[in-house]
Amino acid sequence: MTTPTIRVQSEDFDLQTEIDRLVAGRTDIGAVVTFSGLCRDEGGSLNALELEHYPGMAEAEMRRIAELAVERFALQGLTAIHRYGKIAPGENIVLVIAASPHRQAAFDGANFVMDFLKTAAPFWKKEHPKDGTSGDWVPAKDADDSARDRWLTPRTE
Amino acid sequence: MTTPTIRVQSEDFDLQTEIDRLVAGRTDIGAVVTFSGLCRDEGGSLNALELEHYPGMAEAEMRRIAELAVERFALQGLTAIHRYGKIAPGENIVLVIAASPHRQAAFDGANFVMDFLKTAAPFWKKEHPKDGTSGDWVPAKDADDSARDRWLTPRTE
Amino acid sequence: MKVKLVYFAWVRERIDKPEEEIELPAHVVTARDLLNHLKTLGDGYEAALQYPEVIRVAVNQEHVDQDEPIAGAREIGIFPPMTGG
Amino acid sequence: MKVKLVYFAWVRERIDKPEEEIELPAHVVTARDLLNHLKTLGDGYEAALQYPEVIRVAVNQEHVDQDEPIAGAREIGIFPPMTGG
Repeated sequence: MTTPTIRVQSEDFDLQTEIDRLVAGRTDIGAVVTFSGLCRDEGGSLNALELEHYPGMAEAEMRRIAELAVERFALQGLTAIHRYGKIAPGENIVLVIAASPHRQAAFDGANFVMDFLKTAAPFWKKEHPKDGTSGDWVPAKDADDSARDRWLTPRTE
Repeated sequence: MTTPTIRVQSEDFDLQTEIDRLVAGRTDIGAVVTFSGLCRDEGGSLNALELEHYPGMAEAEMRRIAELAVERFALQGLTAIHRYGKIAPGENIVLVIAASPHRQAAFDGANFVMDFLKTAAPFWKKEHPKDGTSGDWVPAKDADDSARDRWLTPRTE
Repeated sequence: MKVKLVYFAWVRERIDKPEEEIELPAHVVTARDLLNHLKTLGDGYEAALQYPEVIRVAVNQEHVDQDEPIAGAREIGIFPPMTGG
Repeated sequence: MKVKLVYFAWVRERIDKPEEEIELPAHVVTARDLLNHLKTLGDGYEAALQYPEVIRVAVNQEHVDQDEPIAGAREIGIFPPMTGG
């Protein structure tokens, strides 16, 4: 079975480099879908987000989710990278790459991994405002639970 | 409204470069989804695919589809690049990038563009086998029409 | 009416030219009429347009249904179902 | 039984330490029992665990429901709902 690539790192990543690693030397992959999540600053008041994680468990949860996706969508390759530490607006936070012979499985695989990663991987975001005040922890969103739960209902696809 | 970037070219593309162009200087984009379609060689018998296109109409159809997606999914950015000419197994054929504040719209936008691009953009693939024989034109797939048609049914999302 | 026809993929190969200008007979009103007219022009056309229902037509670089009139067309594209992406 | 507790995000900030080892009293059987026990250890714990139903617990780095027993745990993680991705 395909072994997912899982990394938790403070450095940024390069999408093309990560895709090249996944498809190198192969000619059986027809579709590659990537999701990258970026640090967003709606109001222009954010200096950075600080990403805290549970070392060891973060990698283990990401691997567990990735393996579920590989099996469910018969993926040929899966990469999941999550950054930690301070991340400025506009910078990358997370990357998921799913590869498959056909496009819908690649879309679904990447989408599935993101939905579970949001709700199960032990990462937390704290806001560091530009004004130097002590920022808030980003609250969890019910919408993220709903997005995850659609994968748990009986399959109609 | 967001103006999509549309290109039809023989050269390869670099995903990170294209994403950087899309998000450069912005801090309001939270989610970027890319789809890349690669030349696949199932049996090991393919020397290359040759992509023929209808110059002018190819760009126009891609732009029309891209603009539909930008409006329907409220995308912040959309790039669609399609290559033509001879493309070897493992190489890129097509790239779609969709950017949005939130992840589902980015997934849906890229998925929508691919489904319509497959069935409406005037490109045709011819196989060039390794054995030097004159290859076949790739037949259109009913599955591609079905994939497109799911966007035409009354919306339940 | 004179019109420029452009052919692609196996339609182009079978007709054995990428484009041509033809004079449209008066009885050719719709895209379907045009395909049926072209079929009478020789073996290559006959082979290319053997199953006209699968052929796609674009007038001035926009898809049209075969029952649409082609009056006013400057350029008509004739090609098989698309297989890009 | 001695167990290592690790705290994250605002749970860590309110308890004001990233980790500690504690001796578990005999009446602490489930993850929920543990949270209720910790709440009695001082103001920081009280503030961190004020709404124990929102708190997530991991035993040996795996998520558990609060009614699961924690016997045999070497490390217990206690943290708010995750907000990564």
